[in-house]
Amino acid sequence: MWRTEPWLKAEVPGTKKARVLEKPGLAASMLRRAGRVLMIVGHRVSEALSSRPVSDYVADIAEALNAHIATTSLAYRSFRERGLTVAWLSPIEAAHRVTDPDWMGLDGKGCYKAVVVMGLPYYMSWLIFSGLKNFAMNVRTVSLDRFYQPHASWSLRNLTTEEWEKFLDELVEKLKA
Amino acid sequence: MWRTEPWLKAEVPGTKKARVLEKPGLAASMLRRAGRVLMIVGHRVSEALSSRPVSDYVADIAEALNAHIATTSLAYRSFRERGLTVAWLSPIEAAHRVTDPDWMGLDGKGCYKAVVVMGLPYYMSWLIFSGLKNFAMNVRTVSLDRFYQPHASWSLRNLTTEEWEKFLDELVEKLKA
Amino acid sequence: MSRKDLYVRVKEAATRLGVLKDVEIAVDRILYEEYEEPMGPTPMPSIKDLRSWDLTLLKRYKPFYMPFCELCCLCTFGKCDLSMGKRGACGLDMAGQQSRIVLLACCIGAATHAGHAKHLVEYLIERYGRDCPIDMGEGVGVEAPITRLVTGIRPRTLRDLEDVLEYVSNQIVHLLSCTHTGQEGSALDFESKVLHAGMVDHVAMEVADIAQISAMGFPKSDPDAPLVDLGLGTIDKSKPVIMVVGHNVPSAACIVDYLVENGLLGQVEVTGLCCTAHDVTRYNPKAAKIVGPISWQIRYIRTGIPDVVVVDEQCVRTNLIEEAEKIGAAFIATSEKNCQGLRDRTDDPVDDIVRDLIEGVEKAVLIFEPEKVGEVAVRVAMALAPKRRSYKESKASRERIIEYAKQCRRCMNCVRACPNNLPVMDAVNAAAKGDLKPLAELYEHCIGCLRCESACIADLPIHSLIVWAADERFRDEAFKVRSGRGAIKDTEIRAVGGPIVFGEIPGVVAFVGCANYAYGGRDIYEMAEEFAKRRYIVVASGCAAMTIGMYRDEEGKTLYERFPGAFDAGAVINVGSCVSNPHISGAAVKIANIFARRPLRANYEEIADYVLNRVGAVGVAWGAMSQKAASIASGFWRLGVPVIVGPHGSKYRRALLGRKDREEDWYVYDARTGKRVYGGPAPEHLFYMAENKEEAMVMIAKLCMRPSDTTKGRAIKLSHYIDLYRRYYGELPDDIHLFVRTLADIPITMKEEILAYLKEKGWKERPIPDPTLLPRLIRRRV
Amino acid sequence: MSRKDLYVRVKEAATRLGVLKDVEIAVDRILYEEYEEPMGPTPMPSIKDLRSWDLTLLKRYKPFYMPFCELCCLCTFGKCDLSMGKRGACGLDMAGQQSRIVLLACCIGAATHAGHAKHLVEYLIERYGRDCPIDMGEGVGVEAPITRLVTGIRPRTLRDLEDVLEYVSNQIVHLLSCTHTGQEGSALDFESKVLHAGMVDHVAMEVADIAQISAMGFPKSDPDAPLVDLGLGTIDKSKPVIMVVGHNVPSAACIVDYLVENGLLGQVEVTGLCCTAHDVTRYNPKAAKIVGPISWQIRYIRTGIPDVVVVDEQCVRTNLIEEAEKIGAAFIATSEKNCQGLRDRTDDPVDDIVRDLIEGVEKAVLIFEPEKVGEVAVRVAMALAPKRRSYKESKASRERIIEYAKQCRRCMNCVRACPNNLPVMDAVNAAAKGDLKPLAELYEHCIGCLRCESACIADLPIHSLIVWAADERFRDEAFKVRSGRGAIKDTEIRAVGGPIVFGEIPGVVAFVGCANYAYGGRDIYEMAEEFAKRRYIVVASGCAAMTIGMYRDEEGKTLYERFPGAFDAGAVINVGSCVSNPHISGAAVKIANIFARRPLRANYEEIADYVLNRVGAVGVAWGAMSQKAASIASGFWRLGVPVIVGPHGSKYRRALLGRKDREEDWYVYDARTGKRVYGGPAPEHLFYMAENKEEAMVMIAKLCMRPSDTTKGRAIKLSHYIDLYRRYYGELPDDIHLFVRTLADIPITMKEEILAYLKEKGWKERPIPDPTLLPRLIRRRV
Ligand code: SF4
Ligand code: SF4
Ligand code: SF4
Ligand code: SF4
Ligand code: SF4
Ligand code: SF4
Ligand code: SF4
Ligand code: SF4
Repeated sequence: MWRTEPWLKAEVPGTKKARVLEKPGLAASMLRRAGRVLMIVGHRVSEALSSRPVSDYVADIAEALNAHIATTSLAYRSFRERGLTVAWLSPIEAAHRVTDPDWMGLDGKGCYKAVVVMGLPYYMSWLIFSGLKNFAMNVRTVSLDRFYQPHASWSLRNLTTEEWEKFLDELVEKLKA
Repeated sequence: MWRTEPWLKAEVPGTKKARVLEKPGLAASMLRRAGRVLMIVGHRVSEALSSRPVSDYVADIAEALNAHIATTSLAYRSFRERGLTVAWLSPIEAAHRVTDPDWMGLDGKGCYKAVVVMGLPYYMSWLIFSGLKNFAMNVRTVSLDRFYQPHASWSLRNLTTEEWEKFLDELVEKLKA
Repeated sequence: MSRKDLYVRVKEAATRLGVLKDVEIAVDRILYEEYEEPMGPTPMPSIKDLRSWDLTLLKRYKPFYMPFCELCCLCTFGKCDLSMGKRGACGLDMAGQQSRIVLLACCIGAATHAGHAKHLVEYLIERYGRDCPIDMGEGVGVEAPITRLVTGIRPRTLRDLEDVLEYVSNQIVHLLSCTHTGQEGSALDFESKVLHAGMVDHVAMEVADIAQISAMGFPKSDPDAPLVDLGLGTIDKSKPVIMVVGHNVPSAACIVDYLVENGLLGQVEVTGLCCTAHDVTRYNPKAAKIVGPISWQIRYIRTGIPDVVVVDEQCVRTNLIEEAEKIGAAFIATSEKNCQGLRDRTDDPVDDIVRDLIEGVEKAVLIFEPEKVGEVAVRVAMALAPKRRSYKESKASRERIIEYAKQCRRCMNCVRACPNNLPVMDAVNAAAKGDLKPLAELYEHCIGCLRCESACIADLPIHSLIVWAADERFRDEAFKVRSGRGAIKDTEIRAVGGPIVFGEIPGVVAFVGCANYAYGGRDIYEMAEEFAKRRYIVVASGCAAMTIGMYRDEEGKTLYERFPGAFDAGAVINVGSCVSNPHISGAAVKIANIFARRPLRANYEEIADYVLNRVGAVGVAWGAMSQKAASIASGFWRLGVPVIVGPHGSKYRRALLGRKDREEDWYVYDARTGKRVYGGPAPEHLFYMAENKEEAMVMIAKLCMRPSDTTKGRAIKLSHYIDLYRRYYGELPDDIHLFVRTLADIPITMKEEILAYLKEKGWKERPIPDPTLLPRLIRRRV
Repeated sequence: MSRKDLYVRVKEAATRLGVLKDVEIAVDRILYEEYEEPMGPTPMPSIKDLRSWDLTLLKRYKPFYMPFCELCCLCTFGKCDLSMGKRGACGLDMAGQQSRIVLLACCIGAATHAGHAKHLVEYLIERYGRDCPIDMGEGVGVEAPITRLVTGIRPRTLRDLEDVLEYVSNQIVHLLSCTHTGQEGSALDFESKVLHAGMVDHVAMEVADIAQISAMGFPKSDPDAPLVDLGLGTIDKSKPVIMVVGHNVPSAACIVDYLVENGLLGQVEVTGLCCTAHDVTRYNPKAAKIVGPISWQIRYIRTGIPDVVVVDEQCVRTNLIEEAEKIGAAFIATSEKNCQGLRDRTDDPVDDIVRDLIEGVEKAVLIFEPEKVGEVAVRVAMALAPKRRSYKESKASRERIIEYAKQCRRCMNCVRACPNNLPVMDAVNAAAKGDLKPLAELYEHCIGCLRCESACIADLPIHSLIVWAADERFRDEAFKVRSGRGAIKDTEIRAVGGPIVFGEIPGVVAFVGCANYAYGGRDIYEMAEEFAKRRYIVVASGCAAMTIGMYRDEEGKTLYERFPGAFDAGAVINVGSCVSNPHISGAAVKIANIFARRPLRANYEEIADYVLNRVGAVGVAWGAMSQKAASIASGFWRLGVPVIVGPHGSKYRRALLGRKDREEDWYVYDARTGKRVYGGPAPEHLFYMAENKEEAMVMIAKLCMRPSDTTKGRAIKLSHYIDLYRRYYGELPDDIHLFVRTLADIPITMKEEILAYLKEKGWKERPIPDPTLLPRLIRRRV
């Protein structure tokens, strides 16, 4: 039950809630089909999971999807080092730009069809998803954090750290496959 | 999905939602075990289902459970005629009294352990359940209307009229058994 | 008497500051001695000054909270989950939060009237001068009962009203500040503040209405105010048509002025909704017509008939601008409260604005100057009307309805969005099969909110389908409503004060508020008719006053044509717009003051105690919707007048309920002896949501009883109560023993039956008190 | 100069009304000629008067809405689902609704300050007289920059402030009325009203602070205001202890007065939280100590140390009364805004109240008279202290913590209730196993909201467990904060105006607002330290001013001990409580007026245009929580000062963001030529939520840039920006080309690197404009 409730219990959403990404494989194919993807990445991706930090997964996903990254986290450096398209652009600004259908993205080549969010404080993601849901209705939004994000189009369930790590491992694997 | 959403879509509840009464049999045994029951009944019980009006079901249920009825609907007369314990007491007043642990009920013999609501406008039930949920925390509340009432302790799913009629038929049957 | 901005030139004057020479002085107050009534105990009361009265009321009438939302998101600590005993990050609990939101709503309501009053008084001063006298007509000595009662000010001219409003504004600011995170924690204290907000709201409304009545020549307490046209069927659509919506009449009045001044009266239809409609017909009953209440906005505009839509403030659908554009009508916004993102054209020449609107260079403009609005609206309407023929004549064909209906995808969104849970989808699907009747049947129950359309995945104009299906009925709506008469005369009060207080007139029933009816408008019409026939005094205002005029008897007559307009038994009275409501509360106050000679000035508590215990008045806001309605109701409560709302009123999220089963709650002091004596559950509730019409009717009759009723009066009231109850429920009510105090209270025609019942209940006679809740009013202690 | 209630006796006077004889006149305004500055274009602006400025700002800084709730339940048509393009029953859409809620919040915020100011001014007038002069100290000619700017009034005495507040109240009422159902439909117009609310809020705050500074002798613009004690460790708990919480200082001041008058100073500890703490130490820095910001309320009270808890208004936890009872402390409520359902004892003899509290007949009382509060609080504290030893000495043992922790049922409710998502459950479970460290580590990040406890199914005192686990750290908190200095002197402005406008002082960074920190208070301390070291002018107020004082450097010194308090490069200044914020906005205004000689009086638009384009100031409300914080921020925006909030600030539900990638958004007029020229994205945003501290630091540096920066100034500002960016992100920022206008803008030490970068970007030199957004300020058109 609590698995698909907002992680912060009181952050109850409205009438439409995120579909749950159950299987890494389906998530991978959904993301692969999503079109141009922007990843909005917060400072919590510096968190270390048992084998490597979350930011490594972010980089892997971005690499596999050819996704761009907007972040102001200290992980910025590592993304640069990985040769990814990354901009120093805060979550709030990045989301704001996504609501503008004329925004041509970080590379000026076209608007994003999907936004993946990771590593922000839970409530901040919640609000950013809410903004995108209501003001960027054509953009698919995806949360890959370990908490259910009701305002995204797609979200994981509330997971334990171990479950989440496993999900990310498999996701990356499928994406690379 | 929509089956366990609030029927009026926007009437989104908080963090705790009614459990769904799936089977008439379980509903019957839950109600039978509930203790002293007050039924709060609105004017919509005059609605005619294919074989008989909803008020007939109300009377059957009250009879089987030895439940009391509070109503200001025109069905009042028929409840009296059936020899039930019924008071001309509006939904809002009845609910208010239920929040008072010292209220000794319509017969002065003790407080109610459970409240069943039927036949009010959807939103009015919604609010009354909300009032009871928060200010009569020890009282079990049950909706037997054909719509999901998230603030009740127990509620039916959103049903079609036919499904609802079938449920009520079976419920009455089980209660009488 | 109070005066502002009166300039005096003084050669030399001795002051506390020393000698002033050759200064110009602007005078604030000239302290006349001519207001002879001594100042009462609570002039301009602050939040705390009437708190003990509030707590007295709230001890008897307990709040029952029904959280409309269990969360709070008012600060960045949130969202906080307050459900089931939890507290927010600020410490607030659920009862506190609900009462806080009620306070917030009432602050918004009171601010809306206060802001309106302020703008209106400023405008009238500009136009008619600060010295324009307050004149409520012949036979009115107490021109502003609420203002005098609350502030101690007796307003003589418009300028005096500014002082009154200064008090009002300050109180609203203080009250609003109480809703800030991290202060009040007691629900009862929030409720006390709610009552304070309601009280100052009545002051604000009174100021607004006496200002416009005085300066603009509205009917002055006139029982014979003219009948005006009501309904779409009264509009001559061959003429240019202007639609005005809102609550602040200056722009609408200037439209009428422009017509009069330019000899165009009769050539242009001025048609209104909501309170601006009431008020423009009070200004000139011949020049304007009322289309209907708030819920008629969309059905009216979608007829395509209006050429120009003029909106001011309050209860105006926020996206009328889009609807106007769809029918090619010009749109004029006139209030800083409602700017719609438009360019401000106030300082542009009229010719330019008119040209731009006619040529469609701009389809909508913002003009803050009423006179300019008047000219622009009329000229544009006259120019556009011929071009807009096609819109006006468009009538939906049966075929078109069916064609639309066929696109339905059965998603249920419409039903699940409809506040009245109307079977929209089924009706649409019947239409798809050629049967339009189910759609047409929704007409009466539809409040025109468009939520069904907004939710429809097939983008169907569902509300239009309903109105089209009921096309004939809608087009033929042609009724009469008596133009708002304004206040009740002192002479009328003198005549009926005794009968009301003694109970021979069984009660005053006020139908007020908005058109958010759960089951259509007919309920409220039937209630009004019933109580008028029973010779209660029936009073109405706002949208309710329109609705009760929209039905006819078998002879084709509306209530206003059938019943007289004087404040007396069997009357049906329209006092006017929403801001006219204080004439109703004011009438109760005047009964205490003029009939019973209780001191009025700044004497709130005593008067409220009088009204609660002696004046059998009840408000019915059957379709109450707004924050204003919330604050208006709380103003009635503090004064001791109970209010009944319809089912949607439960969304106000708390009732104030008496417990007739708790004998100890109903003791009063006998003012003659000081003894605590049982007064009976009268009035039984202060704020009550009825689930259905029959319940409401019974409750109205019941809530008119008062502890002070004479035996004759009580017998009359009881007979109405019992009669209504028996009509619907087939037997005697089960609480008669609580209301029969002596044998003489028993209605003569029901004597035996009731006696038998009383015997069964072990009833005993009780004395009839001289009731009060205020120990200080006890005259002699035993 | 404006005067109220000045009575003049006139024998005979000719007036517009005729000849008056022998009347007493109360004078409203004496029109002196001595305020020589001519009235500007917008005295006492109404909602619409500055609308065009707002729309100019909003065109560049676009709202980005993040609905915190997708529903609306503000009227009985609701709930309405506004998500994904749907409209409510009143026609409102999601953007409209979000901006409407923002407006509601700002109205609450402004009303809170206005109500506070009104009560305070009334109290001070009663105590010090209407003629008590406004005196902001030596070197301050412009005593009330915001008031003069907005209203055109130059206040001389307390009485003049009443006129100012009348304007403020009226505007708040009008603004609040705009939130009523069925009016405004344009989000941009709602935003314009938000800006108006913010502006009048700054007026209200200024009035409150200059009144208390003048009448109560607070430090008058004093750079060397005394250092006062801060933190639990400074309290001598062997003495009787009084705890004051809130924002309205009179009661706290009267406690101090009573101590002084009765020779008790030093015998009783007066300890405060929130703004009352700031203000009581401004009143008497020796007599009172500051415990900490809002989030310290519970941890402090649960130490058991306070003997008497005195609460006034705002930011007071609403159920402190319960917490006080738990520790056997007496509780005194003092404000009509916060009555807690208590009996009003104001009119009872002090002896009776004291006796009842000591004997526990009543554990909590309500007293509206500050003098009475002063005496009661002190006497009760002295009597209770000896009896309450056991509470004060209770210290949680390791065993007790573990015992509690063992009762955890692993329901996760605590984690899922914690606004900061702290790993509470894991920490509790570690404690159960004997490891208290994880619990202790939460101390820094816990905001003391108690939501974890409220949600805990095992009823564990979780917050207390955290504080107990960090017991030593908490008990040892002993810091210094400079007492609130009040305004900035004209002389200081004259000295730094040039360096600020020309950019040699890289910016003014104001740390304001509440303690709702996402990751603890250290962030804001580190930011303040960083910018002080970089010789920005660092200013602070309210809870933020306390937090930045709660950390030490290696030498054990707090920021206030390390950096000077004069308004100059490298300063760390505490202006005072929340109502002192207008000294910060006022400093910006004074730069325009005193340094740049722009006319001040009623000249809002020009001054705001000046500040936006020339004064490199930025506000940081890292833990902003309240509705007041919302309105304070909007007051800064309208004046052209950007504000950064922390992550929780996203719950304010909208940002105002510039788009540096849209070149067309950044054109300004060159006032010299009238040409539209590129001014660069400076400041880039108006309201911005940072996700992390590093981002905030970079953004602070960036938002200090202004189009008018001289090349030298721009080079300095750029070097800080680039340096900070590089420190955290290891390279050059990617938008330097937008900020380098000429080669001379390039920081000399980074020249080559930057040139290479610019070349890559195809950068070209652009002229440095004399920037303005107001066409009317163009001096000569080409
Ligand atoms: S006002 Fe109180 S209950 Fe509401 S969000 Fe803020 S802390 Fe929570
Ligand atoms: S417009 Fe009428 S039918 Fe549609 S949702 Fe509103 S009330 Fe229901
Ligand atoms: S919302 Fe539209 S498509 Fe859906 S059932 Fe109703 S009418 Fe049909
Ligand atoms: S009655 Fe209600 S809806 Fe009608 S005009 Fe008045 S406030 Fe508006
Ligand atoms: S104010 Fe508008 S959106 Fe909100 S509940 Fe009322 S009708 Fe719906
Ligand atoms: S008191 Fe501290 S740990 Fe508990 S919910 Fe609040 S912030 Fe989290
Ligand atoms: S809420 Fe209480 S019982 Fe539940 S996990 Fe947290 S500490 Fe344990
Ligand atoms: S800074 Fe915020 S929390 Fe602190 S006292 Fe001021 S408003 Fe309250």
